[in-house]
Amino acid sequence: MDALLLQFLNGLDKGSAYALIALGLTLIFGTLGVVNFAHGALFMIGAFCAVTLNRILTLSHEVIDETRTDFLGNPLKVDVPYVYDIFGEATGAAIIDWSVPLAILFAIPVMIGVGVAMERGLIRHFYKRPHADQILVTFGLAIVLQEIIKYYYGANPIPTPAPAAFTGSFDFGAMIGFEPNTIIYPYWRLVYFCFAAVIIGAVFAFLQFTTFGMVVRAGMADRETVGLLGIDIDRRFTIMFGMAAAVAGLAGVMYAPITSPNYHMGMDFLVLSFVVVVVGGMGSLPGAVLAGFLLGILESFASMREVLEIVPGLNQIIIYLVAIVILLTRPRGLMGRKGVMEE
Amino acid sequence: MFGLNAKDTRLLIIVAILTMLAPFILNPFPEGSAMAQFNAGYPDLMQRFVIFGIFAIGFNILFGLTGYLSFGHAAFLGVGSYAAIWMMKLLTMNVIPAIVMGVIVAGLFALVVGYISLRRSGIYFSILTLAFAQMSFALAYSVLTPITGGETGLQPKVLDPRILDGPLAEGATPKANLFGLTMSSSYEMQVGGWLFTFNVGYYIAAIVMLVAFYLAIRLFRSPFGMMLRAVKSNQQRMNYTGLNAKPYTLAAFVISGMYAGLAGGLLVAMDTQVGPERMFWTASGEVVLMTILGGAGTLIGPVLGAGAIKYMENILSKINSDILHTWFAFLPDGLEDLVVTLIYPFIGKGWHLTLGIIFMLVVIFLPGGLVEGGQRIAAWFRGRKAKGSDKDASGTTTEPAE
Amino acid sequence: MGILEVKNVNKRFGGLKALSEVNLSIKENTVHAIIGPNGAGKSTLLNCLVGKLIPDTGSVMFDGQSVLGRAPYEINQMGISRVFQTPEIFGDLSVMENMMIPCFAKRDGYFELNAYGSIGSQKDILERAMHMLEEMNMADKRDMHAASLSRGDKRRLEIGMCLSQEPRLLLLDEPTAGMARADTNNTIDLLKQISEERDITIAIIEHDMHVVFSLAQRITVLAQGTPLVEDSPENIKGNPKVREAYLGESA
Amino acid sequence: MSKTDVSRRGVLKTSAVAGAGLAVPTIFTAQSAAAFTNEPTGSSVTLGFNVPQTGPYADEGADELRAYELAVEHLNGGGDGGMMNTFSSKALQGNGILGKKVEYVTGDTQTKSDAARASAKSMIEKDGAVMITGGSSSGVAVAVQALCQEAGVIFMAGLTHSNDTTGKDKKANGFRHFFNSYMSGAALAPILAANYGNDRKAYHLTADYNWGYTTEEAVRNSTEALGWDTVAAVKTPLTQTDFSSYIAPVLQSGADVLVLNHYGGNMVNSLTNAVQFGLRDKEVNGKNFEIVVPLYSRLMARGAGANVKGIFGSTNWHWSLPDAGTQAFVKSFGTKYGFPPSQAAHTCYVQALLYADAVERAGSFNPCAVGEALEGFQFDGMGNGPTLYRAADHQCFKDVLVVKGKENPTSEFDLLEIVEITPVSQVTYDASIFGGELGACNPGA
Repeated sequence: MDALLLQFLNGLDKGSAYALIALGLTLIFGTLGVVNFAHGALFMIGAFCAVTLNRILTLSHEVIDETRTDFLGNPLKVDVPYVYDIFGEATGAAIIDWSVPLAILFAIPVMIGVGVAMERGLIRHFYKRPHADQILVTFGLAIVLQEIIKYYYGANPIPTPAPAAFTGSFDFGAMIGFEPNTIIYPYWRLVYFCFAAVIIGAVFAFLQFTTFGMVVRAGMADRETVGLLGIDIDRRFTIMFGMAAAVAGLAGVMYAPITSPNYHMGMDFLVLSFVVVVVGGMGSLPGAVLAGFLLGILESFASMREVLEIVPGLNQIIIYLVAIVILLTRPRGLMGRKGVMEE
Repeated sequence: MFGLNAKDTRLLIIVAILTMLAPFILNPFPEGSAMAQFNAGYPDLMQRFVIFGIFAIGFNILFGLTGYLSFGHAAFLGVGSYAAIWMMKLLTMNVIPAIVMGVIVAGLFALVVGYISLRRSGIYFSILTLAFAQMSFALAYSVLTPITGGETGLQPKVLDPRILDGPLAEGATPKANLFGLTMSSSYEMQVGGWLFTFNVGYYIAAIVMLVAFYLAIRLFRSPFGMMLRAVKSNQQRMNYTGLNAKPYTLAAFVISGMYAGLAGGLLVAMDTQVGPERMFWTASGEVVLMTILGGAGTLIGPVLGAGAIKYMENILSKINSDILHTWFAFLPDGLEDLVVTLIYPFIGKGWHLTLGIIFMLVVIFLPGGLVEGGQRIAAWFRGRKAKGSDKDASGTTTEPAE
Repeated sequence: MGILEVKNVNKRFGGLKALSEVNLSIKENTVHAIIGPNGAGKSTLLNCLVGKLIPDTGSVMFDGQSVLGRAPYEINQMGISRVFQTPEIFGDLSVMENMMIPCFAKRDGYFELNAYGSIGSQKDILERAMHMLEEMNMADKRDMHAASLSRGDKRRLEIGMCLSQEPRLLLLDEPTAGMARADTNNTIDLLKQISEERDITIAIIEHDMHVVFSLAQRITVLAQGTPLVEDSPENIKGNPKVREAYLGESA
Repeated sequence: MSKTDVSRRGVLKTSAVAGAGLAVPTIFTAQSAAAFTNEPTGSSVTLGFNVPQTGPYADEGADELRAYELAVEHLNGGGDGGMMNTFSSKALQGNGILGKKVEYVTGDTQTKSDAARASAKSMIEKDGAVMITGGSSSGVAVAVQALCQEAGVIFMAGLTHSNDTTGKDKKANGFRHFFNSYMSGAALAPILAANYGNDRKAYHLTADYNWGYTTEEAVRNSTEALGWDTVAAVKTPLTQTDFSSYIAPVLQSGADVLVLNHYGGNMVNSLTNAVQFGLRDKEVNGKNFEIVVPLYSRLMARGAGANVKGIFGSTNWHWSLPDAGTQAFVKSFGTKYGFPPSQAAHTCYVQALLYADAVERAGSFNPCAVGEALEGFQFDGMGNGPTLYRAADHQCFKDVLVVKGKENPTSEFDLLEIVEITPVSQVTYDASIFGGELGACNPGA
C-alpha cells in the first residue's frame, strides 16, 4: 500500500514534467496546427537558460592563492565571482545558490524571444504546408539547435543544483501515519509539482477568462471563421507560440536540478512528449495534461521491483505499450477530436 | 526493355552504370592528394550507399506512395539483421540463407506491426509504429540480451555450431561468403595516382540493389502502385469505389518492411555484426530524412538521399581541424586560422549541424528533395535552350517523376 | 418490390433523433429524389444506405440483400455507387487514372496484389476507361491532374467514375450544390441522359427544386427524420402538407 | 591484379606519388603482395583514432583525441616526451615508429556500434590505418574489436569497462589497458567493508545492459563475500533520465547502502536524484545511509557536481597520483591544453605508446608480431605502477584506484581524492572465468 502510494506520488511528479511539455506542444498544435518537433529543443534551451544564468552569475576574475597549488604545481588561481565583489560574499553566494529560481525570470523573456523568432522566421511559412513537412523542418531545427548548444556547452551534463534550502526530502509517510522513511519526497520535487500545477492552471485560466484566450480557443476550434471575423489571428498565434515556448522553457528551467542539463535532453523528451500528446489526443489541452500524469504514474508503477520480478523489462516499454493500447481502444487518444491529424 | 517504358529503362540503365562504375566515380581524386579526403570509393561506404539505398527505396514504397509516415522502420532493418546473423551462427556463413531469412522475418514482423498500426492513420499511425520500434530497441538492448547480445550485439564466433559449414581451419575466423567468395575480398587497380577498389561484397550488394530498384519501378508502374497513390490521394473515394484500402496499405507496409529486412540482411552479410542501436528511433528518423532529402515519391530520390546522408556521416565527420589547417595552409596565418575557425563547427564532430541545416534548407526550398532540385536545374537549362517550348512539362504528367 | 427497400429505420445521435421509422422503397430504373428542409435527416439516411452509419433498428435491403453491417466498399461492390456533395476524386492522379481505378475495382474486386504487371498491359481496363472518358466528353483531358479540373469537370469525372462500375443504384448527394447555373444545367442534362440511356436507378438528394423537378419521377419528402409523403412530382407540387412543411419557406 | 582481403592503401601512399608524375597513366598491379593488412611501406604510418565525437560521450571522446594527439606528438619527437621518459621500456626513440613518422586519422563512433564499425572500416579501407584505437563504451569496443580481428589490424581499446571486452568477447587482435568491472568490485569491496562495516544491506540499481550486468555481478560477489547482504537489484532503462521511481523505494526496502551501477548520464542523474531524495542524510538500521558508484569518471563526476562528495568508487587512473609517470603525463597534457587529463585520456595515451613500443620491440607492424610483443609484456612508469599485459586474455593487470568524492575541491578538476591504491594481486583473476575464446591472431592479407 505505502509502496503504491509512494509510486503514485512519484508518478505525479514525473507526470507534471510530461504534462508541461505536452501542454506547450498541444498549445502550438491546437492553435497553429503545426506539429513542432523542435519543442523538445525548447525544453532543452529552457534548461540551458538556468545553466547560462548560473554561468553569468559565476563570471569570475582570478585571484592567485599562493598557499595552494594547482595540478601542475603552479600557485592556485582561485575564481572569485564578480557578484561577490558587488554584493559581498554572503549575499553573492546566496544569489548564486538561488540561480535556478532566478533563472525563471531570465528564461521568460529569452524563451518568448526564441519562440517568436521561431514562429516569425520559420514556422509561419509552414502553416499551409503538409504536416509531414512541418514535422521534418522542425526536426531539422531541433538538430541544429541542439548542435549549437553542444558547440557552446559541450556534451557532458552540467550540474545545476537547486538552492540549498530545497535539497533533501521530507517524510511524507510519517505525516500521514506510515512508518518513518517509507514515503519520502524531495523538497525540490514538491516545488516542481506545485510549479507545474500553477503553470498549467495559469494557462487554462488565461485561455478561459481572457478575451485573448477566448479568441485563441475559438481559433483552435475553427480557424477560418475566426479569420473571417477580421481578427488578426496571426499576431495572436505568434504570441501563443511565444507562450508555448515559455511554458516549455520554464519546464526546462525547473527540471535542471532534477536532470543535469545536457544538449540531447530535448531529443530524449521529444519522443516521450509526442507519445503523451497523442495518447491525450492531438489538440486537446486537458487530454495532454491527463495523459502526462497518467503515463507518469504508470511508468512509476512499472518501475517497482515487485512488478519487474513478474514482467522483466516492463519498465522499458510501459509508455509505448500504454500508447498502443490506448490508441487501439480509443482511436483519437483520450480526449482527441475527430479528424485532427488523421489524413 | 524489361517491361518498362523508355524513360524508366533509361533510368534503370543509368543507375546500373553508375553503380557498376561506382569505384571509379566515387574516387575522383588521386591517392595522397589533399582532396583524397573526399573520396568515397572504398568498400564499406560503397556498400552502405547501396544498402541504405535499398532501405530508403523500401521506405519510399510506403511513405512515397501511400503517404503513411512510419517512424519505426528501423525496427524491420534490425529484426532482419538479427535473423541474418543467427543464420550465420547456426547454419552457414554463406550469405544467401542469411539474407533470405532477414527478408522473411522482417516481413512477418512487418505484417504484425502493420496489421495493428494500420488501424489508425495520420500521426496516430506514426506514433504506433514508433512505439513498436522503441519497444523492440529497448527489449533488444536489455531483457532480450540472450537472443540479441544486448549492448554488445552479436557477431559470428569461432565456436558457433554452423551446421552446414565444415569445421573452420585452425586459427581461421568465420567470414561471410557466397559459395566461397568472401565478401571482404577485393581487386585493386592502380591507374596513375588513382587507386580503385572492386569489392566482392559491394558488387553483390549493388546487384541486389539493382534488382530491388527494378522491382520498385515495376511496383510504381503497376496497378498496385496506382492503387497506393489512390490511397494517398483520397481514401474516402477509394472506399466508395469498392476498394478496401487496408489490404493495399498493409501489403505496401509488408513489402516495405521486407525491403528493410533485405537491407538488414545485407548489412550483416557485408559486416557481420548487429547492435540494437540499429533500431533506435533516430535510425528510423534517418531513413525518413534520406527519403525526403532525395525526394519522396520519386524513384531515384531515396537512393540519392541515402547516399548524401551516408556520405556526410562518413566523410564529413572524419575531417578534423588538422586537415583543415593543411588545406588552408596557403593562406596567411591569421586568415588561415579565421577560415578554419569559421568552417570547423560544420565539419568533423559538427557534421550533425551541417546535416540539420541542409535538411532544413531542402524542406524549406525544395519540398521535392534533391530530385526537384535536379529537375529545376534541368528545366532552367532547357528553358534557356528553347524558351517556353515545353510549357506542359510540369503538372500534367500522368506518372510520378523519377 | 423496389430495388432498395428501407424499413423502419431509426437512428439516434445521443438525445437527438435523426431518423425515426423511415420507410422508403425505390423502384428499379427510376429517378427518385429525396428532399426536405435542413436537418430533416437526408444525409443521415444516405449514410445509412452506403454503410457509413449503421441504423439503430430497421433494415436496408438492396436487391434482396441486407446492406447493414457491411463496409462501404462491400456495399459498392454490391452495385451501389455514391456521388458526393463536393466531388470526391483522386486529386493527385491524372484524369485517366481516376477513371481506371473503378474499372479495376469492377474487374478485380476490392483487393488485387498486382505489383509486377505494368498498367500499360491492362488493355481491357485502358479501353474501358478511355471509352468512359469519351462518353463523359473528357477524352481531351485524360492526362490532366484531376485536382486542376474545373468544378463542373470534377463532377463529370466523379459521375463517370461511378458509371464505369455499372452500378445498379447511383446515389447523388446534392450533385449541383455550389455550382453555377450553366454547370447545373449541364449536370441535369448529363443525369437525364444517363437515366434514359442506361439500365440504372438513381436516388438523388437535392435542395434545388429546379433540379428535382427536372429529373425526378418519384419524390420522397423527409421532415424531422421521418418521411412526410411520397408521390409523383406533380402531386408533390400540389400537396399542401409539403408546401407547408417545406416548399412554403424555400420556394 | 592481386586479390586481397582488404585494401592496402599504405602501399600506395608512396607509390602514388610516383604514379601521379607519369604523363600517361599506366595500369599496373600492386605486385608487392603485402604480408599483412595495410603494411606501411612509405615513410609514415597511419593510426586510426576512433572516438565518440557526437552523442552523450562526446566530451570523453574529445579528451581521448587530445591524448592521442599528444601521444603522436611525443612519438614523433615533439613536446617534452611525456610518459616516454618514464616508461620502463626504452625502445621508443622519438623518431616515429620504426623510423616512420606517425600520422593519424580520426573518426566518430557516435557511441553506436554500427557507426563505430563504419568509421573504423573507412580508416582501414580508405586511409590505410594499421591500428585502431579509442572508444568510450563496451558495446563499441566489442564491435570494433571484432572488426579489427576480421580485418587483420590491431585494436587498442579505449575506455571500456565491461568484463566482456577481454572476457567472453575477447579477440587475439584486441588489447585492453583499462580495468574492468571485476577489478572494480574486487578493489572496492574491502574499502567499503572497512569504512561501512561488514554488516550492510545493499540495494543495487543497475543499468539494463551488458556493462551494468557485469558490474552489478562483480560488486555483488565481492561485497557478499565480505558479509554484505544484497536486498534487491533493480534494472533501469538506459534511456531513463529521472530515476526517482527507482530511488524512492530504496529506504522502504531496509537497505542501508545504494550501489549505482550506472555510467555517464545515467550515473549523473541517478546520483543527483539519490542525493535529492536526501538518502545520505538518513539513518537506516542504526547506520548512516551510504551511496556507492563502482565506476567513477571525473568528467562525469563534474556533471553530478557537489553530489559526489564523500562517495566511494573506483577509477583506472587519476591525475593526482604521485608517481613520476603520472606527473610527466599531467605536465605535458596540462601545459598543452590547460587542464588535467581524464582517465579516458590517460588510457588512450598509454595504449598509443604501448602499441608503438610493441612495434619497435617486434621490429614489425605485423599484428601477429605486435601481439606477441604485447602478450605477457611487463612495464612500469605509465602511471599505474608495474603492469602486466596478460597473454591469456590481453587484459592489463595493474593497481586499481579506489577514490572518493572530494569534500573541498579546489577547482572543477579536483573532484576526486584517492583513498587507496589496491594492489594488483588483489584484483587478479583467472583468465578462464568469463569464457570466450581468444582465437589466433589475424594479420589480414
